[in-house]
Amino acid sequence: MTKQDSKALLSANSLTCIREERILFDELSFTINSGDIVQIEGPNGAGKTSLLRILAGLSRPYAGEVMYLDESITRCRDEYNEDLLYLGHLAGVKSELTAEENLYFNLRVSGYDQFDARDILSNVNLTGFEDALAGHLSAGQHRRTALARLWHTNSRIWILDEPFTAIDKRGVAELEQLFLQHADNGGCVIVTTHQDMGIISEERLRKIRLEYRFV
Amino acid sequence: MWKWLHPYAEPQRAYRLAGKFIPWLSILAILMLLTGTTWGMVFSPTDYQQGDSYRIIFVHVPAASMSMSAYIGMAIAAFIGLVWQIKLADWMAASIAPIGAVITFIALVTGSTWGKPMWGTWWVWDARLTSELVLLFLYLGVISLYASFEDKVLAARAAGILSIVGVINIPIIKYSVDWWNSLHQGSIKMTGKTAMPPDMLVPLVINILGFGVMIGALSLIRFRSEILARNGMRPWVRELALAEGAK
Amino acid sequence: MQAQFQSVSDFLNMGGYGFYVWLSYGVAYVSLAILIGFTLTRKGRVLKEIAAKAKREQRLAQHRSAKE
Amino acid sequence: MKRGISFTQAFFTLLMRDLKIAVRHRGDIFNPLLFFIIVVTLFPLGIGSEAKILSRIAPGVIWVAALLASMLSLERLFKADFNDGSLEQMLLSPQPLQLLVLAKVLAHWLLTGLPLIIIAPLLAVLLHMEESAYPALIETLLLGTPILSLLGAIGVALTVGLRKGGVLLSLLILPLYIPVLIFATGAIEFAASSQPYDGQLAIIAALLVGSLVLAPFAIGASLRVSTN
Repeated sequence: MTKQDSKALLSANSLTCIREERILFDELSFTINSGDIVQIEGPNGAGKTSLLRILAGLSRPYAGEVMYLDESITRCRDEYNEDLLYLGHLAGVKSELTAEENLYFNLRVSGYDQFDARDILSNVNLTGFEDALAGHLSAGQHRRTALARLWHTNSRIWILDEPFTAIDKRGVAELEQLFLQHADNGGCVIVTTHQDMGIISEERLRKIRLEYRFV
Repeated sequence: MWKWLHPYAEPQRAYRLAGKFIPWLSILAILMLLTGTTWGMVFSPTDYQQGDSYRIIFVHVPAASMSMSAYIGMAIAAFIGLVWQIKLADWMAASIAPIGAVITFIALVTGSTWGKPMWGTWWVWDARLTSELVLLFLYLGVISLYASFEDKVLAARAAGILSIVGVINIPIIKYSVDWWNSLHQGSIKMTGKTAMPPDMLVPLVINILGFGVMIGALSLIRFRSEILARNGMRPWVRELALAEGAK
Repeated sequence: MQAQFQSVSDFLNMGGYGFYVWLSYGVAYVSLAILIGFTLTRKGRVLKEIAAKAKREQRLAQHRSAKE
Repeated sequence: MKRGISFTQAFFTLLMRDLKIAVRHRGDIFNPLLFFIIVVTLFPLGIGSEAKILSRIAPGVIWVAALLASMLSLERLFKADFNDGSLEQMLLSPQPLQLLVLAKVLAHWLLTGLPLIIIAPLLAVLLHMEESAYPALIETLLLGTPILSLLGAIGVALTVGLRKGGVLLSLLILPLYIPVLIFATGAIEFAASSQPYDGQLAIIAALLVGSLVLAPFAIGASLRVSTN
């Protein structure tokens, strides 16, 4: 699949990240085009999560900047947020609310106003659990409640930190399928994961490797 | 790979520049404080109302007036650091905070030891003393917030927000305490403030300026240490540290 | 300009207010001295810490390259 | 897949979510209220039951207790959201952050400030407060407790990422509460001696407007630091 005409959705410009006087990465530059599926690799403590959070605009890099359509994300935060779907380690799911309510509120906060929450939840095999309090769901179901948002979004940039945690094989395959579909429709996916992906082929997957640094 | 070092040559330059100023400022501060204090303590005439107890003024008023100025200076530095993301300004703000807190503490203690012979009590809920106490709390809040964050880049931003919130609040707090004080007190007023003979005024002014210069010198010294602490991963700091360790 | 006090003991007495005057000057200058002390020694402490950290990292890197 | 949510809808979405959670988690409403009542009842026990003294200190006692109760309840304002990741999602929402923050603070005030105001007259009875001071008590609490929530939220936003934020929080925000405390108790004292207290009320109202406008920016900026 050639993507000559794709424009840079997201680019990192000489990102430097320093945490507690330790350099996690410096001068990191790359561009991500629509159609890309990018996996950030590296050992624990190499700064994978930090990089994702910087890309999402949650953390500020020590130096450098993240550009969305050639504009710094600090200057077009609202537009960028509308085109971004970030799911971190923490699912953003409230245990006092039911699966359906969680999805409802999460989508509403993201700006969507017309949707069928039950229908969306059926995509992640939560049919029958819509009214269960999220606190009573299993870890996998909890995670899937958060991931359900991926089935109802028009954001092009997906940044997912360990999305497959606690998800079974079938669920992983479905997610991979969704990533491919999303990329083919002009989106991009940036993930970290320790699991191997089975469906997305090696040539389709772009890898960015971070090393653990000492100085 | 070392390309990213280039924009950070700045801290090193600031470190050197601060180092050039420190000796001059220190000498100036010592000279001014010696002159002002000796003049005030030995040569200034005795106050006809307060006797010699008024001589506390030569340390109290400089500390009190500088405590507020130092806070405003810190807030300005914090603002520059927050808005334009200039890390040197963040470090400057962090350097001023402990100095300001000590100066405020001095203003409080000297105010209260002056109050005892004049008003007959160590502490009165006088508008000035109360505002000064609140100022001390604000300083302590900024310092402990800065200390609470492991990551000092974040710490500086958090403390910066707090000091700016504080600077908006200081006039409101001052006004409210003034109002409250006029409601509850009234009998106790500082006297003899109107016309000060030059023999009292000049050493006082010298001491006020001396305190200012001293705060400047101390801030720069702390600023230099702060630059080193925040740039521990840079080669030039490493060299300095290893050279120091070899001694 | 002339000295306001006849003798040293007169000066120390401060017209009867000696206790308060010297107490406030004492507290002020002692706390300033503590501040100055900490400020002057801070650079040394910071550098010592950085040197310790640098050495630790050197050992770690050596350990790593020895393993490889 | 239209995104047609207006600012008001976004505001009420978040407000409703927080209210819903609080209803299912009732302790969060009652604990600060109980704390408020207990602190106020301790004063007569500590000072003595003489009506004259009690009525003299009543405004101060009620207001200081309200201050402490507000601070106690504020600690949890962003904590749960921080721990489960909802806060990140809020920061990444395309809606203006200040608006969402305001919704959260309003929800918090409805849950903890309002019950306080309802119960305060009963406590004033226990403290033999002057009858003429009751309207002033209610009015100052109505205008003043939202300021406490707004200013307190700045401190909470700054400390939410810290493990031991509790004691620090009081050091950060209690100094900022002083003007509200002074003018509110001043108004009640004026009312108790049948003097006009419009001036103090106007000042509290001005403080409320000021903090409504400025505090959301400080809270938003602080949250961005804390979630970094």
